[in-house]
Amino acid sequence: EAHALSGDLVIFSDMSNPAPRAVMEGMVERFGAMHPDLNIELTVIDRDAFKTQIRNFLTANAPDVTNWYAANRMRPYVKAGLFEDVSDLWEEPEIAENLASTKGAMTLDGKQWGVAYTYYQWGVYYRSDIYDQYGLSEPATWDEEKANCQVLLDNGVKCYAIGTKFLWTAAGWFDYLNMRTNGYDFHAALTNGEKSWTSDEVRATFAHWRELIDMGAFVDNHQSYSWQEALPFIVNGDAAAYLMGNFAVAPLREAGLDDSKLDFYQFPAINPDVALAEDAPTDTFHIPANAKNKEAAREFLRFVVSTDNQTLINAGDALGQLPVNSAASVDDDKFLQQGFQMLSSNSPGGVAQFFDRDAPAEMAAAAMEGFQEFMVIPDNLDDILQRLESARSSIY
Amino acid sequence: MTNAALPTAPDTRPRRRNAQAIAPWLFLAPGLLFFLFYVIFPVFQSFNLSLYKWDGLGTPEFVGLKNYRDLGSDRAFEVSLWNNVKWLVLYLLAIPGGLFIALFLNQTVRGIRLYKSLFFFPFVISQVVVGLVFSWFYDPTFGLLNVMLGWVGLGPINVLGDPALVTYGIIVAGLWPQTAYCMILYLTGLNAVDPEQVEAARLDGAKGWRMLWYVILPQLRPATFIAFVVTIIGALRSFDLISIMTNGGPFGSSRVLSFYMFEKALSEYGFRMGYGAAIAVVLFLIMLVFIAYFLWSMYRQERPR
Amino acid sequence: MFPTPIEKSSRGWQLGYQGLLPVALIAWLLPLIAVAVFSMKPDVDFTAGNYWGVPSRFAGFENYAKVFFESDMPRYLMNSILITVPTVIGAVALSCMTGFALGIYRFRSNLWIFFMFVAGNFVPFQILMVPVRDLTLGLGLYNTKLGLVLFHVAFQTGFCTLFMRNFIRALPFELIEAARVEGVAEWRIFWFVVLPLMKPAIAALAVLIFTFIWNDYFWAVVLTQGVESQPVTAGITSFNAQYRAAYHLMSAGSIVAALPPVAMFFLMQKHFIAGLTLGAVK
Amino acid sequence: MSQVTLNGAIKRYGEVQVIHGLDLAIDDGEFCVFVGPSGCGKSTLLRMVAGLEDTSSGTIQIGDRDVTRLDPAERGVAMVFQTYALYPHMTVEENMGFGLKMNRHPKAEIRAKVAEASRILKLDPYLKRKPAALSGGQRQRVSIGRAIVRGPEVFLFDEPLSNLDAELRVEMRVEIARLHKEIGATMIYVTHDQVEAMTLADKIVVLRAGHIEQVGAPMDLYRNPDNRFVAGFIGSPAMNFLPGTVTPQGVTVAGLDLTVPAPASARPGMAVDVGLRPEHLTVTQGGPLTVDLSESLGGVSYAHLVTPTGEKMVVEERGETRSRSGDRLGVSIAPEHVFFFDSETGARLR
Amino acid sequence: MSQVTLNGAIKRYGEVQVIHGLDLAIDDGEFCVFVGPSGCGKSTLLRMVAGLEDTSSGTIQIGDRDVTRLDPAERGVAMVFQTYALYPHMTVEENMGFGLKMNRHPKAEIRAKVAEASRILKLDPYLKRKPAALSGGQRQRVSIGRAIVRGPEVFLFDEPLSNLDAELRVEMRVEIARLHKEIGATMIYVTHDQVEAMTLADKIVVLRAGHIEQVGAPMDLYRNPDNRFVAGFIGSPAMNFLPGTVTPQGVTVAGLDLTVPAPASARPGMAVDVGLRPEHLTVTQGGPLTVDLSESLGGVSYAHLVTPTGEKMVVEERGETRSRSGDRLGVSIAPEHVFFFDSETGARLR
Ligand SMILES: Nc1ncnc2c1ncn2[C@@H]1O[C@H](COP(=O)(O)OP(=O)(O)OP(=O)(O)O)[C@@H](O)[C@H]1O
Ligand SMILES: Nc1ncnc2c1ncn2[C@@H]1O[C@H](COP(=O)(O)OP(=O)(O)OP(=O)(O)O)[C@@H](O)[C@H]1O
Ligand SMILES: [Mg+2]
Ligand SMILES: [Mg+2]
Repeated sequence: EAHALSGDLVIFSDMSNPAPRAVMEGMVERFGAMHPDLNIELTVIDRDAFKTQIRNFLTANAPDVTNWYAANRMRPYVKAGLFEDVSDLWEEPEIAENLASTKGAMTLDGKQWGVAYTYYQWGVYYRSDIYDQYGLSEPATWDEEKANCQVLLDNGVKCYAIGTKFLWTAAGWFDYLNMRTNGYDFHAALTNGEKSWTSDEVRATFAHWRELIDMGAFVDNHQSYSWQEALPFIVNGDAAAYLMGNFAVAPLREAGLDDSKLDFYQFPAINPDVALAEDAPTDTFHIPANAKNKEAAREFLRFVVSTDNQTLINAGDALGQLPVNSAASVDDDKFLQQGFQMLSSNSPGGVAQFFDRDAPAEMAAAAMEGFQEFMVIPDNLDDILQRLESARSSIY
Repeated sequence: MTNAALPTAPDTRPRRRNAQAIAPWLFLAPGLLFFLFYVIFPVFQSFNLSLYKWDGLGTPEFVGLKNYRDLGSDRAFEVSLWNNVKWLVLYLLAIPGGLFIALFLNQTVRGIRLYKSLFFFPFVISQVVVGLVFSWFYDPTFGLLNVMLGWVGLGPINVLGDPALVTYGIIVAGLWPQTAYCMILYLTGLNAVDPEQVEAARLDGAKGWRMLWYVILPQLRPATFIAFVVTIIGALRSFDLISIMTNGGPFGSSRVLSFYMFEKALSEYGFRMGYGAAIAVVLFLIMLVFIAYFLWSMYRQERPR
Repeated sequence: MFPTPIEKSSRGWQLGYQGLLPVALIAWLLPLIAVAVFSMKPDVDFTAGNYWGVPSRFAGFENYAKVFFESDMPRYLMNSILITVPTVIGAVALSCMTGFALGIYRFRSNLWIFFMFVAGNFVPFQILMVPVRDLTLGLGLYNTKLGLVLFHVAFQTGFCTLFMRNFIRALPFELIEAARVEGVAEWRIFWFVVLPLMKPAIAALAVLIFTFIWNDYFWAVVLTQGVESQPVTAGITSFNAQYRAAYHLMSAGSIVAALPPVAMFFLMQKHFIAGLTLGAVK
Repeated sequence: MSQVTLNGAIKRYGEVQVIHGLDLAIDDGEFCVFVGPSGCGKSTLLRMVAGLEDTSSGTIQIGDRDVTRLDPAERGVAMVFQTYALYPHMTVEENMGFGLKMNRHPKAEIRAKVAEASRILKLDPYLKRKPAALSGGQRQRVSIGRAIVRGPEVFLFDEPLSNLDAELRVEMRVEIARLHKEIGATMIYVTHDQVEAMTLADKIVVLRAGHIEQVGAPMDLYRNPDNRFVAGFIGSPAMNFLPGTVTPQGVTVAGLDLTVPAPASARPGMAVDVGLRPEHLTVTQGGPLTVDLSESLGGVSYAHLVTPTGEKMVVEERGETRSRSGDRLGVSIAPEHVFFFDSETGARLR
Repeated sequence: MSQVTLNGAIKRYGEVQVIHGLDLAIDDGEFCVFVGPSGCGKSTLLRMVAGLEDTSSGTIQIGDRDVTRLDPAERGVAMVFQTYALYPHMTVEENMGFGLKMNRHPKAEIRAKVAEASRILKLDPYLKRKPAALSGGQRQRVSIGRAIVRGPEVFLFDEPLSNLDAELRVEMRVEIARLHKEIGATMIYVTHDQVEAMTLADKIVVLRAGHIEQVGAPMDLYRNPDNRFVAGFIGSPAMNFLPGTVTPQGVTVAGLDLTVPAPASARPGMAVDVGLRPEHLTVTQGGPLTVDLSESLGGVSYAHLVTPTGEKMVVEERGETRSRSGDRLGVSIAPEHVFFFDSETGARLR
């Protein structure tokens, strides 16, 4: 490399689950090996706690590098001038060429404010052995989906595991149902506050959702579980499928579901008139505006998105997700391959970040609470939508 | 004009002896400054902040009473307020509960000291742990509660997942340590009951409940008063349990003001500092009623001196 | 004594009472016993659905070993100690002085200052949250143990002052007067006469504050954020996030977190109970 | 009929026996006072009669009923405590009526009885007050009123006046005497105050370490104590005891130049304690004794004397001549006022 | 030189004045006792001398120094409290040496002074004990020792014996008298105990409601009270007061069949109170008085009499003949023992 880095490099990371944590620690180790004079301090903060704490440390004791999320989710910090403009990095050819696909998600006000390091598909992870047992196959349409579900229910197996204690998992369902019912553009407009929550389109989305709820497709008492706490339903075969991000694969595998028992399918089409669109949240690294060692921080960002590193960290035995660097290779892992396929060739409608990254925080909070309430007491729908609509009018 | 020399009136004002006039302030200074700085001023800052709109990052924007007006139409606030009322009322059950256990344990059999301490145990444990323990107890799939309900042919119920039950479920968890607290207060109160009065009452033919009601309880008034105060404070401060057990859910049905304000001000999707401050102010005003009551009764005690 | 001492009742009652005590105790502590048992189960018990039964084998050592050697728990515990101990010392020191000033001297604003401490002590601390957080941020003490300690010291001073002042009030005032007549300087009266007499109150208060601070969760969440400064109450949540659904480890973790105040309680039982009543019922 | 009879009453606390099989009969309407040094078991005995302490062995009868195993409330006794034991949260009226209320007497009856008692004790102006708003003497009156209202057969008093100041104590003492005359019930009264015992009692019971030393009317005990303990205990200032030797001529008191006729039961050579009450001694100018200190109280003064052998004694002086510190005196005494006790057993020698 | 002089000393608590401009001179080495009813201001006055209470107006001198505005420490006084006020965490030795230690006296000097004081008070065996391990009397001795060690010019005592039991009180009283003789310092002593006042004082100051009623030597006050209040206050049992009328023949005492020579200053027709001390009255059998109650204390007994006009009086009886309740008696008295007071002002008529 050009010249040696020195001093301290402080990194705050939210990669607190076991697999991501190992990846983060590995990166630090390798980066440190490359820059022996650099003293790297890594602080891993619980992923949920991180979301509230980022505000404090960005203003108070900023690290040199921090994790965060793309799109709307970074807007408050950009607006408050707490993230460093890294457009210069994006002009470097290696990054400009290889990371083009995530440039949009990192851009606000025409500038880039960080780099992505991974993204991952969402979709339905299911127990292929159970499907086989009841002679089911991956559904492609809403009707097939419901038919499969009915069979499972008749056999005493819930169709879907879900844990909505922390609300956002329900938003995944809403994202998919809404994008399948009304299409990506409507969904984007809705999260942008441009569409009414009491519109017929939104009602149609909820009507589809309700079909599943009325069937009893979801596990009971989901409001009491976090997403991890709902995993045992899948593991134990009490539920057959889980709409979730690819990060769910690692713990499921660890719990003993090998590839012969676990498989993946794309969320089925509902309205044939709309193009399929997917959620693919992008996780990012940023340099806080108050960072002290920005030179080393930039170097670290370059390192993170470098081709080799991307291949390495997104591998099935590491993060098990998709690399943002187009020159990197996607791991041979079955789920990554499927996801990569899906996102690159079967998502004509578009790729959304995720509900709470696309909608402003206050709206996301209100809406996700509504989703959970709907899943528990579907009859409250009118009331919920009224509330969301009035929230929309005050928030945007 | 008669200019007769008046006898010079003696200095009637006693000179404050210096050491005794200054000493209290020197002793007070560090504690007082700390307390003003960290507790008293912040209260007023919160009052002030509640008139602003502020996301904690940019510059606050003065909005007058808007935050309070918004509270008026905020359903979540209404739910929180209502839940706070439930907390206030039901938490008081800790007082008779504590009294009952205290009466049960107020004996002098072998090992009773150990029993008393063990009964007091829940109070020493962090509410975080209590919250965890009770969430497992309530757990809809394996929780002991449903196992026990099963024995009597009831259930299963999902206490923490049911918006109608969740607050009560958390209150029960809170009552556990709080009852232990009241129990110890009453145990010491019972210790201080004048034995001669009990004997006098015994000679007067008072027994059992009548003795308790007419003679013992009136003497336990100081203990009851403190139990009342700490229970009210506990009820209004309740945060840890809610945060651990439900995080306010399901869909906000177990929030109370203290939790809601935290959520609004500092949680993942919050950072409406001004709004949070307004909630805190409301909570403070409720508390003020009790603080005033407490200070007033203390003032009455102090005055005879 | 009320109720009538059991030894005055019939043999049957006495036996019944003696028998009822342990039963009542077990029922009362059932949740805790469950956690204790959880922490000794191997994880297969949970996957096998044996939640409430007898552990299939004793796995206490490995569970606790895991907590101690494979998680951040030791660091959280250390943080808790580093937060709690200075707070106890600070709050007790400050309140000895304020309590002395308010308990001994007659001056016009005495009662009002005292009431201010009392009122501040009862404030729902949520109202302090935002300003204190900003203050701490402003002092550059956010996410430091010192920031947490300073706030705790200040806030606890309210309660401690109430406690100490009432205690000092109950001391015979003649002792101070005697010392004054003997020509002892005020601060020497504080140091040589009053402070030694406050030992029981100091002990009681120290134990009490120790538990309060050790068990604090709210301020830990508001003022700190990571393993380098968070105390164990906050740490346990991230610990639990890490070991979600590993109930045996969560239980072991919880017990480890709960142990110090419990140990404190048992060692200092007398002071503890004295503290609760001294400070309060006066 | 409400005499109180104890038969072989024994009280044990665990292993320790504090009352050693007492037999005692207190007649109906009698005023009986228990005296004795601190810890001798006065209170314990009283509380056994009240039923507040179990009787370990022996029986207690009130009237013709054996009450040994009865509840305090069923014994027909009322007790007045040293600390008054008033219910602080009730008014004077409620305090006095509480016992009747607990026994479900009709309201009108309670009112009448309280009115009667408060008339006797002159408590009318205070009926609506709480105890905290009363002086010590008034409180003690209320606690007596509470006892009266219940119309018990036996009144028990445990040092009822010891928390009052000197003046009030005198006043209340007279009041209790008057009360006894007026209602005529049996009363048992514990005190450590000489004056109370002497002035109130029909019968004094002197206790020591759980045993009865002597029972009798006050002046009987004063004139005719059975042993040195009782002699020293009754009478104020206390009796002087000087060592004496029995000689054929009589008893010589060392250092006092005094020989008095020996009692019948004394054998020559025997060592005896000679008891001389200060009020029976007459001072003569010039003699072997030195005045250490003379304390004048107005009408009377007490000279503290030292004998040549170093024994101390007190002599009462009245009238206008008072000795002064340093004076040298002699004393004389009428032989019938001299008491003799066996030095070893303390028993009176007659 | 350590006389104590008060000039127009006034004490106010807020609006309430409790000491009303007192003038008082206490000589060097004098033992001065303040007596008076509860709440009359005895303690307040003492504390003003000590400097524990500010003097609102007037001056206080000790020796030749005006100490009115000085700190307690600078006045050269030592105080002994009713509750002893010993430091419970220090040994007897440390308690006594504490004042010197705080004022940085050399260790050797402290040790010497403590040894000296403990010798005087016979405290040597207890020097290493904590106060909790001492009896009440020993504690009081330590607290006196603490005062002695500092070698003050003036000792102040506030009811030092009232927490002791009767026996110990007598003992300590004698000890204090001895101490005063031995060290000869000025002492001011507050008490409500007749006996203490009479036996200890060189000079008694009788206070009432913040005013001085009379100052004088004990027997002077007993024999020659200035007014009815002092007459009634000094002497035990208290003087009897009966209404009398001045006639040309003398003063006739209603219901008593008694006429005594009138004092010089009495005008005929004037209403006077006649004061008769119980110990000066002699009982005669048969007469207008009825015995209401007779209390016998052994050597002495007190008959409570009622005159035909309903007045009450007490008579002392000694010797073997004692009257009984219901007896009818007359009394006689030597004319020089009769006191007269103006019924309205209470002033003594001589
Ligand atoms: N609950 C008890 N357990 C053990 N011993 C006791 C108990 N109560 C009293 N005693 C003992 O019994 C003896 C008699 O006590 P009691 O109170 O009757 O004495 P007293 O004559 O009333 O003394 P005082 O004049 O001090 O009131 C004492 O030696 C006391 O120590
Ligand atoms: N701090 C105070 N504030 C107001 N009044 C006071 C205060 N202290 C004493 N007094 C009043 O001053 C008067 C004199 O009180 P002081 O204590 O000197 O009486 P005392 O003669 O010592 O009585 P006792 O014999 O009961 O000790 C009383 O009427 C009392 O009520
Ligand atoms: Mg007793
Ligand atoms: Mg006084």
